[in-house]
Amino acid sequence: MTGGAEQSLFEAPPMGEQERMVEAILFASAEPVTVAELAGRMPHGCDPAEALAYLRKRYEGRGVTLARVGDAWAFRTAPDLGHLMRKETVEQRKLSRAAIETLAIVAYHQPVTRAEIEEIRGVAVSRGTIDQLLELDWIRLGRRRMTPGRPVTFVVTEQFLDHFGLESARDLPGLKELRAAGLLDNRPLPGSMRDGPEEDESPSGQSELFED
Amino acid sequence: MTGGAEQSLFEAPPMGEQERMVEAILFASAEPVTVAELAGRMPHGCDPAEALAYLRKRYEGRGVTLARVGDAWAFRTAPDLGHLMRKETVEQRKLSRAAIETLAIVAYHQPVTRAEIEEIRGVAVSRGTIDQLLELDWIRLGRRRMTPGRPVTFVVTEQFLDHFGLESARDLPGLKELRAAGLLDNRPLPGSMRDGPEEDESPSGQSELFED
Amino acid sequence: MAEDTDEWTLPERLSPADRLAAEALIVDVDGFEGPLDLLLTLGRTQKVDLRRVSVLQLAEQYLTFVQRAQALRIELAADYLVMAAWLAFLKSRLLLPPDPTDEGPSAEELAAHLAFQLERLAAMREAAASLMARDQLGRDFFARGLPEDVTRARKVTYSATLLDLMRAYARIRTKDEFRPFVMDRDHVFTMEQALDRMRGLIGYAGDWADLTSFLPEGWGATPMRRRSSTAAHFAAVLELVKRGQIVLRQGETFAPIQIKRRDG
Repeated sequence: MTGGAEQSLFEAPPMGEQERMVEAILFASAEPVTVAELAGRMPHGCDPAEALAYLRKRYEGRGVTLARVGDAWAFRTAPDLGHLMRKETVEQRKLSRAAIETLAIVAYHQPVTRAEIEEIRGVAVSRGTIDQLLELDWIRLGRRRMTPGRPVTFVVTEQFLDHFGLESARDLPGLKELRAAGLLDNRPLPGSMRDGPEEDESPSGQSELFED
Repeated sequence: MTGGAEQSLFEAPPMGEQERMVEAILFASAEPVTVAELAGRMPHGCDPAEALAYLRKRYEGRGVTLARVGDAWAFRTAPDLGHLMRKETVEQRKLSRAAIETLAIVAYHQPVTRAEIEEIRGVAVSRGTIDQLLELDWIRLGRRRMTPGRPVTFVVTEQFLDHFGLESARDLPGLKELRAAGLLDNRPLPGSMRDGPEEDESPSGQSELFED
Repeated sequence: MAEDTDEWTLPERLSPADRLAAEALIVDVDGFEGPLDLLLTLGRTQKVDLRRVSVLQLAEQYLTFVQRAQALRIELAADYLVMAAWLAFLKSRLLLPPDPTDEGPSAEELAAHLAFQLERLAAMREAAASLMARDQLGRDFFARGLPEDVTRARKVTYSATLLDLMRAYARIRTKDEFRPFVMDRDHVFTMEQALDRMRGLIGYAGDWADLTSFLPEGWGATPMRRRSSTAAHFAAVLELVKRGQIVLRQGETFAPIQIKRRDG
């Protein structure tokens, strides 16, 4: 390689390009970035401080601004628009096992009464579980069952379908389809092989414990 | 309150302001935000779609660009600057060849049943393949096919579009050519009754999705 | 079907190069994802547009492959053999003049469908490749690294995925099929049971008698039941000795254990 070619290799990109680079790095970084760090990530010969100055100017008065945090830089929402950001702070929590099981039963068996849910789960359903699902707007009351006592039934809501990306509750896969998708094999419970597809390779039940 | 006062209360902010608001909201979120959600968070009377059009123009060629993902929008760094972002690169889960092919078949043939995937690949879909794609949130359940057995179908998700930088499933590479060549047709084996009579009521292949 | 079997033994019209290729394929049999994948690879060796691939030639190549594999005693999965049978049938139909009384699709239609399947699979592979070659989120382009949470208007949302839901349902619905890890009582004789029995029986053990003769009826039939009842009764006997109700003796190691009521 000749000296001339090397020279051009190290020539810094035009300032417009450098500005784009700083913009992208600051945008994607999870933390404010220092000038030194910018220089380390940009091609040789760049001047991140100058690029930052241009970028800062460009974002003046926009919805986001370039803010200095200590000796580092980050994009921040313009202070006057903070009120738009309230929705961003939601705390995600995993649904409890009781709740997800109850929800699954409602989805697969709707309309379903509380007694039926308990029968399928084999355990009492706490008041709070149903309340939580009602509050989440994932289940709602359906028609009363025309049986003695006229118990209320539960069905899933539009919000439920929306959350789980379903077009209708009928689109939920059946047991066979769950099995075909490998969803029934993920719990290595003792004795769970009995009906599993790998029947042939695993002895069933615990009787073999006592066999010779 | 008089009609006039109400009028002024509901007067939308100027378009420049709306553009700033959309910019701030999209910058603050890592996930794509739908137009409906934008409208819900902006003052009454705003037109986020128009603001988005202006904003998109403004960011053309910048280090960060406005990307459309289905009905939603998100800021993303320009792909040509990916090399600067090595620090942010997330370890991609290695997908098996079977999973990649299955993903492509779902994308190009959606809504597609498991049996159709198997027919196209000429081999059974191994356990875990669909599971993996569901877990990545790249495919989800579509409507059940109205054929005997009412099999579940699979379609691709917004996350899929977002991940591969597609505005919609219509923008899949080579889609038009494949369709023109008849390679997306659901063509049954001659003489087989399998898909015969219900052909008329069931949309075959991805036609319904991509029909104009 | 006589013609079919003849077809298998017809001299192969394969060039030496094809033969070598077929042999290379055999070594590689595990690398194929089923017969269609193999056929696609074979079709590509014809170096023509897949739409103009010679299905007859393809069938021959495939059948040669299967024969070689069998000669080399390579275990082929059933679907490879099903495909071989179907291709042998198709080949015979392609070679013979069409039978006007024959119903159903013609050999040409079947051949065209096979060519279509190959072309479609090839197209999907290309589509998959161009999909994966696209710029990808988190690799080539990036989302906001520092999503902002400006005001702490704490709102708890509960999340669950469809997969969680389906797994939960699968868990419930297969619960009945699980057997909790408990002893199978049908084949277990407990010490309490043995003690109850022995209490009633020791009255008759005035003389030395083998412990095995006290085992309940029907418990000597299977090894499992025999072992369980023997162990239970032995433990029960030890308990009775401890209480001073019986005495027990054994001539030597592994000799039968004998018991007798303790008089007085």
